[in-house]
Amino acid sequence: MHGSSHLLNWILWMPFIGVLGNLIIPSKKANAIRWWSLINTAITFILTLVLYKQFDTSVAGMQEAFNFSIPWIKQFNIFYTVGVDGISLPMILLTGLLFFICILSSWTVEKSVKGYFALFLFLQGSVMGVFLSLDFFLFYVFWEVMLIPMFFLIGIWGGENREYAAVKFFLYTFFGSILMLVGMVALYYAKGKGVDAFNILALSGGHFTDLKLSMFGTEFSFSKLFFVFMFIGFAIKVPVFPFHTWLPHAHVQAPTAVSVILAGVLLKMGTYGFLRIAYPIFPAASVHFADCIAWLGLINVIYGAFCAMAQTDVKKLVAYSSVSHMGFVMLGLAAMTIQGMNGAVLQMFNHGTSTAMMFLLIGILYERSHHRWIVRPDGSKGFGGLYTQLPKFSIVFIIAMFASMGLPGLSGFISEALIFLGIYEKYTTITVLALLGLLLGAAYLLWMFKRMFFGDVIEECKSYTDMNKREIAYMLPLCVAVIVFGIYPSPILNIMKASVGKLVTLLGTY
Amino acid sequence: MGLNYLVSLGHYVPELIVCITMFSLILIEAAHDKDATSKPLIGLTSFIGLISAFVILVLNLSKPGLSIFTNSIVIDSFGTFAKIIMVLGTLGAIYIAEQSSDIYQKLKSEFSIMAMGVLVGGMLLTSANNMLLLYIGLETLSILSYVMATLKKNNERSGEAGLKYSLYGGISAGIMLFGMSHVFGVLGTINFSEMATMIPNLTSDQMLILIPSFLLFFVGLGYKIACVPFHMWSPDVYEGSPIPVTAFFAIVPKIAGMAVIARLTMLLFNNDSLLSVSWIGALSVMAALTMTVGNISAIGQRSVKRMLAYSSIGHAGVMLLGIVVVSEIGLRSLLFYAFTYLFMTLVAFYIVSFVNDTYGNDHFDRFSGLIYKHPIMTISMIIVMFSLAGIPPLSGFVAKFNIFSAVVAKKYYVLAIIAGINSVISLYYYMKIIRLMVFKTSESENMILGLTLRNQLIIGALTVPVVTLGVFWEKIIGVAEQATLLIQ
Amino acid sequence: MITLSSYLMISLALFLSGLVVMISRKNIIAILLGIELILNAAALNFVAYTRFVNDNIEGHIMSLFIIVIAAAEAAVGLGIVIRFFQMRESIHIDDAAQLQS
Amino acid sequence: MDYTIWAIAPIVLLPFFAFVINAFIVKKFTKLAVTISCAAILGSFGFASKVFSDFVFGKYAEDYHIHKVFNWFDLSYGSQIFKLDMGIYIDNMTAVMLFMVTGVASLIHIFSTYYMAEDKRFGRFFVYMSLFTSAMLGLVLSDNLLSVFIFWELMGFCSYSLIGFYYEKEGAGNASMKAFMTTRIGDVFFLLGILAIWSVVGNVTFVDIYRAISDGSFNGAFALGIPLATFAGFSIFMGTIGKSAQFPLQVWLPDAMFGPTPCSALIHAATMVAAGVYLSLRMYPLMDAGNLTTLIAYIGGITAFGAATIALVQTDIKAVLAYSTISQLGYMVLGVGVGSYNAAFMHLITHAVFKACLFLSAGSVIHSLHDHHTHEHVQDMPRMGGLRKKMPYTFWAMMFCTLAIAGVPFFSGFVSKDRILGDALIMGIASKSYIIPALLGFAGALLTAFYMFRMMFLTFFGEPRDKDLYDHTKKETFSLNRNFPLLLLSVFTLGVFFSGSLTGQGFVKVAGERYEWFKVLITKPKVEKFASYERQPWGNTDIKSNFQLSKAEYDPTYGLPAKEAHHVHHWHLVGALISIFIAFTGIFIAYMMYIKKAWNPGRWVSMFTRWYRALQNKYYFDDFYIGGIIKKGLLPLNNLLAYIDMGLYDRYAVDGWEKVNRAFFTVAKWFDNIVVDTVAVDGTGASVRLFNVVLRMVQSGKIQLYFMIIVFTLVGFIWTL
Repeated sequence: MHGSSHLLNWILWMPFIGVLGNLIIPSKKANAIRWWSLINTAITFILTLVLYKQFDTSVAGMQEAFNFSIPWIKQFNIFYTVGVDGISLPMILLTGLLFFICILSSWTVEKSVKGYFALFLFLQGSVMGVFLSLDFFLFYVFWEVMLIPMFFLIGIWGGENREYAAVKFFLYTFFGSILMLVGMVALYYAKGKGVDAFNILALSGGHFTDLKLSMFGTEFSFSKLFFVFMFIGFAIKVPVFPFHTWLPHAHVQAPTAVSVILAGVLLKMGTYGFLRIAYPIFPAASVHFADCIAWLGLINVIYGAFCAMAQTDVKKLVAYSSVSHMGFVMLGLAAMTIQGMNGAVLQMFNHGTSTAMMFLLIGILYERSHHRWIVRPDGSKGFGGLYTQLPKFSIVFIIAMFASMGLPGLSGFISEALIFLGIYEKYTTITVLALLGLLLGAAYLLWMFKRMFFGDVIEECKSYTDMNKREIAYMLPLCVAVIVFGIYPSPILNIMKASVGKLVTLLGTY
Repeated sequence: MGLNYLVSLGHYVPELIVCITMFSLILIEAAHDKDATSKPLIGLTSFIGLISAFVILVLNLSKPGLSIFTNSIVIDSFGTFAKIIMVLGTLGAIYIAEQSSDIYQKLKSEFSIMAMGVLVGGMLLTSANNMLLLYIGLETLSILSYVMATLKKNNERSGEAGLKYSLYGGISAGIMLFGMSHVFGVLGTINFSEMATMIPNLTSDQMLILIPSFLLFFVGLGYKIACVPFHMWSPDVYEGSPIPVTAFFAIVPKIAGMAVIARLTMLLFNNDSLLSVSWIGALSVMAALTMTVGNISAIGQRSVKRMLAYSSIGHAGVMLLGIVVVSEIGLRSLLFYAFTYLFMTLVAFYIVSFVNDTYGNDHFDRFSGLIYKHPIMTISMIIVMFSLAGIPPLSGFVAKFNIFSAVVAKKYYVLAIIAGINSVISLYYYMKIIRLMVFKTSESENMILGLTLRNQLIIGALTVPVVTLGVFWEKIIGVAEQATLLIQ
Repeated sequence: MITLSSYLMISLALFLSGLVVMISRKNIIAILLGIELILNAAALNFVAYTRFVNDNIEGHIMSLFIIVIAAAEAAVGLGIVIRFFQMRESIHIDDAAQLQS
Repeated sequence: MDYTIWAIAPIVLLPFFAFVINAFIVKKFTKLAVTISCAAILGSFGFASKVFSDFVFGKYAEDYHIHKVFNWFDLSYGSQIFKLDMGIYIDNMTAVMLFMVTGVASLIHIFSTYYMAEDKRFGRFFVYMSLFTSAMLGLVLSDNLLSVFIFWELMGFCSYSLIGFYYEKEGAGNASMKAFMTTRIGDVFFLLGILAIWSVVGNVTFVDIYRAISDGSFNGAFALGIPLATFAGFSIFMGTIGKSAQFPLQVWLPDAMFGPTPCSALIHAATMVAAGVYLSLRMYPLMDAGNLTTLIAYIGGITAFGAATIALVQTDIKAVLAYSTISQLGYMVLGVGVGSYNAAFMHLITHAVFKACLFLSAGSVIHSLHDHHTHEHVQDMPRMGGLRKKMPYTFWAMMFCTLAIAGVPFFSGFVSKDRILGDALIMGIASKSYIIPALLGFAGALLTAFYMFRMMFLTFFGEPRDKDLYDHTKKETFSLNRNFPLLLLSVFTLGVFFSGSLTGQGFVKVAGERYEWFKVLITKPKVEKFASYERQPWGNTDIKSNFQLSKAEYDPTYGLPAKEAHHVHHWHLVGALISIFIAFTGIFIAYMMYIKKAWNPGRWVSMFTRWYRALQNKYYFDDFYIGGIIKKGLLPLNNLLAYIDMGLYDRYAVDGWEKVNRAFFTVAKWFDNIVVDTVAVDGTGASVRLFNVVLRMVQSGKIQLYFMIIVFTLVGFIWTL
């Protein structure tokens, strides 16, 4: 298992090097900290691109060339194992890109610059760790570590109600991961404590299908019980209804860049967990619970959309739209067909870019307006005529919005279409109802757009300035990604399809 | 059969060193009564004594176990490990006491003396192999603890704490003895190793008496580790006592109690008899209750010290899980847990002590906005709080992970989940401090008094293991793995 | 004929009365006395068991130690009570209820 | 014919590249952007003409087609195959559509350089127009439903942008959103239909769908308990309903006139709405197989008549045209429903021509009428009148188109509409269920003739009703970009371009049979021919059709036995006569009302007040949808759910545990104070001790309670043994 390439190690630890650098630079030199962070994330991003370049798309599963493994804790056979396959690579690319962009968008942060950027890079490192880990223990550690910077980033730099949001986010996720921890340890013993007992790859493949365990005099299927544990752990992150209520709070209160990361990357960690852990390790149980996942996904789609439509805070609206869109990913996961699963992974990537755009744009707007009301509580308009006042901003917003609602030609469409193609045969009723979500998705976004952008420029908006060069610079890569992958998704699909296909084949045997 | 007395003494050096240190301290204190010059000398003496005990204990760690003093005391690596933790805990507590103004200057030497005494009691308890020595150890531990609780003379709360502690200790010891007497009556011996041979083959009549008797027996031990429902004294006493004393109570008696319960369980109840099943059953219920009650009660507290008291109850519950599983992994996890818990508790109480010294109380509000005044201290506190809650990559997580793995290995999934949920609950109140320290702005401009560079360094140095043990825990868990009981 | 069970009955009675005293009496000194009763019950048991069942010395040693340690404990306990009395001018147990959640 | 893709791709790529380039340069180089757009569409028109002439004049084969595919992406792994192919499919219908779309769009582009010249977003308009046109062309060239859907949605986006072009106006926002959302309802159904077909065919190319229909793959397939052909056919037809503004989703089209008038012309004529009918023509075999024709005929009939009635009372010139569009689309759909495939498509083409012309003419009128007080262009017919003299070119162009739409013989509208009505009549005779659609069709024709001439009379005839406005209007002088498109389009309203005979049924021949090209080339897809069809890969080399080519011949007997053909012939003649009568009746009524003023429309209004009000309110559809479903249903539901989510679920179920804990403490405190202090102190009864068990967790500070707890624990433990 000991690979020769250190590329993944560099990708994983580069952000932490950045953290150390930020700690060393004196806090008075705010600009030095910013530039250092920017360079650091840029290097990480370039490294991910190098990884993309060297990636062999024909290989299903882990790419041996990049694997790196050394023993960590001998007593438990815990290893430090990192690796990359077609499912994690899109996420790694997304992480690399979004963090780079977010550093740029955080340029205007003035409060405790040093702490902010250090925590931000720390967050990047831990997110990378989640996507790169192949050892379950390592995965879990990064999964949890990620909470700490998030907690502070929301809690210190967030909005008015930030403390509540931060605590809620932390507790919710922590609760889920505790269940995951129990499942992880149970797997370790079920696997016989051997050298591969924490190795995700070695655990995968349905070794536990027939295992039974008895509690309270009843027999439980081991795999079903612990699939449910894992499910809750990941579902909270996704978030799947009814575990979603942390998300609106966290999104709304978090500072812009953190919202972007939260929606763009962190939510994907949940679905990534399904693809990396819950599905391969418990294929039989996954198939058994597919109906349940599909229905929950459907509820997410519809419920998220309904709730989004009722929001008067634009950020909250987009937050609920994330709930709705992640529902599509869940639907794709429930399909367990090659189209559906590829669609789900692609949707993870595409939602990452489009929602990131939405949140960045809302952040840009917030910097000018210092509020986010579509309609204020007193019934007056929060924004009006932004189209006239901020033309560049509006165009980018239109791109983001239509990408988000799945307009063909923009990235969201292909993934949603694939998901629907994947799910239709198995769950016709759910498909029909989920299409309603597509409709509602257009409705709440357009309604929001109409209320904010059309009509006369209201007095308050007249002082807003259009996007500056820095803002355009960081929106541009996302715009390009959204359009290019909308027309030509193969670059992303090619890297994932073998790995996804392998997983689907595995699931197909149950 | 045990060795003769003189040879036995050779294996009893650490305890003797502590005893000698205690006597020396008494002499020094007597010689320098009401004289400030005694302070450095007392500190130095305790330091030397404890360090040498520590060194000898560490050296003993790899030695094979043996029983001494005609089989009434067992020296084994498990006990030695526990003793190391206790010695370190005492050392830390004495240092905190030196720095804290919660203990009157004149009484600081008394604190050291009594801490030594408690330590001796704890060490005795840890390695006791018969009921008599267990009782003596427990009482040595307890009686001195009562006095320590009242160390803050003229303070009503401190006095009340001591009173409660002594009365509660008295009744529990009495109940325990009553239970012991029946155990003795049925089994005809006070020696645990002899009992162990009898327990697997008891008649049902004997069982009928023994089960209640052992329950009565457990009261005395349960009270020492403050497990629910024998925990009632501990929040009150912890709150009433001076902070260094509280820190000391949270470590030494608790770990001694844990060690003795672990030893008894492994020795007597590592079989399938009804007695063992009842004991383990009762213990697991108490463990679950302890965690839950401790953590839930901690939420509503105003005083950080009291919160920490409840949290230590919660941690006792988690540690009990390591005993409930009756396995090597359990013991290993227990020791590791205790070891990490030591550092976390010391840092937490140390910081609380400074806050208390500055503001006169340790209410949560006093912690607001500390990050902007004392970043190093606050970051240490944050790390410790996260670690206590069990967030990776900190040692608290690893400790919990170990306990979890021991519990899950036994397929006690329900206990594992209860422990997990408790972990979430505990995060809630630990986070409360973090929130106050980081998200809120300070209510006063006052800096925390006494935070000299040296103290900050000490805090930092104590925090380092909290972090490093979370990442590089292979060595320590290896040592804990080696630490086995002599007789099982 | 005095049998083992007579001793056990007496000790049980002592134990229970000790408990009742501790629970119901409001005077701290009385509570301390209750502790003594319980300890005595235990000591009595040890002696009785040695006398009737187990013919070894351990039970006697136990009782002796119980007596010694009970004395020590009582000394410390009374000391604390005195301290308490000095501060509160009361030895009513309900006056010791400052510490609560 | 040897076709490389470079002969076809530019048709769609030229406007698309124009869009891409213009999107970046439009701000600084407005003029250049406009030029690029126009050049691109004209170039596209050139390529389309080549295709058109090849197909129409070259082969004359009804079944000839070009089908080229390339792989978009391929997700296959191991035994699991999933490929998504895209491609182009050109048959006669495509060729005609391409020619029509590019031609009409070119003229609209040219007209726009006049109409939009003073607009501050002159350039941006062309950006959208280029995208719009290329999307429509892409749709027409698509070989499968998924790519149809893609371009379909892109057009939705373009129409959203164009309708909301004047985004300063609040109404524009509403209208654009309404247009997008209403069509989106249809789109979602369309997507569902695609999914349903995919589940059976494993693909959504037209040829594979035809093949599947012919080999019976749809038989026995069900979706939600409905036969799959019906399910899929209905879903796709819902797409048509949305896009082509059929009942009950017609509400968006009238509002679409918030956009600039040329964009209305594009939407109403060549692109958006045509796409819906085009789709249902393409999918006709499926709808036939799914037994949906009756439903389609009803929808068409209802729309044709209902929209015509609403058009009666409109006073806004564009609104009249908008409703006439809906009505005419209804005829096309009716045509699909009654199996008048050829005529429906012909009506699509003829309507595209005259409706484009009508809108451009209306634009010409509106642009000229400038209110000096409000600085806005005037669209209200009551303020017009007598404009004939002021703008003669526009008048004549519009007159030709009005004659065409009214169904006056010799004009294209008559040719195509009459065929539809004739076929509807035959179907009505043959089967009772078609009677109502046929009657509605004829009634609608009457109304059409009336309201179109009402519009003409109110606008161009009589005395000017707003003298001030009239006086300020400049006399029209011929300008190339204003009048050339109008006149050229109006020329093509003559029926002879589409049919060699007067009526479209072969009566009153005015030209030889070779002018019956339309009828020969456009036939219902013969699905059985696709049974052995194999798809060919993408490549630069030409791929010959794998059908035997035979030159198509005009068959006046429709391939029917002589007796039936005679029967058909007979009823076609009757239908044609009725149509002619109806058209002239409508014109006569309009004449009597608005020129002679012999009949007072006001009296009619007062006679049917309620109906009049209903018509003015468009049968209350908007009120029902917006006021009823959205405001009373959807929004309260949203608010309720959002409240449940945050107000109830999150607050109580999620945050609740903390509150429960706090409540527990409160109760415990209360218990401590009340029960323990007042009862336990006085008497230590057994009952009190029982209560105290509950206080296990209560730190009352009373040490004796703690003792009790020990005792009770022990008792409890021993008891459980």
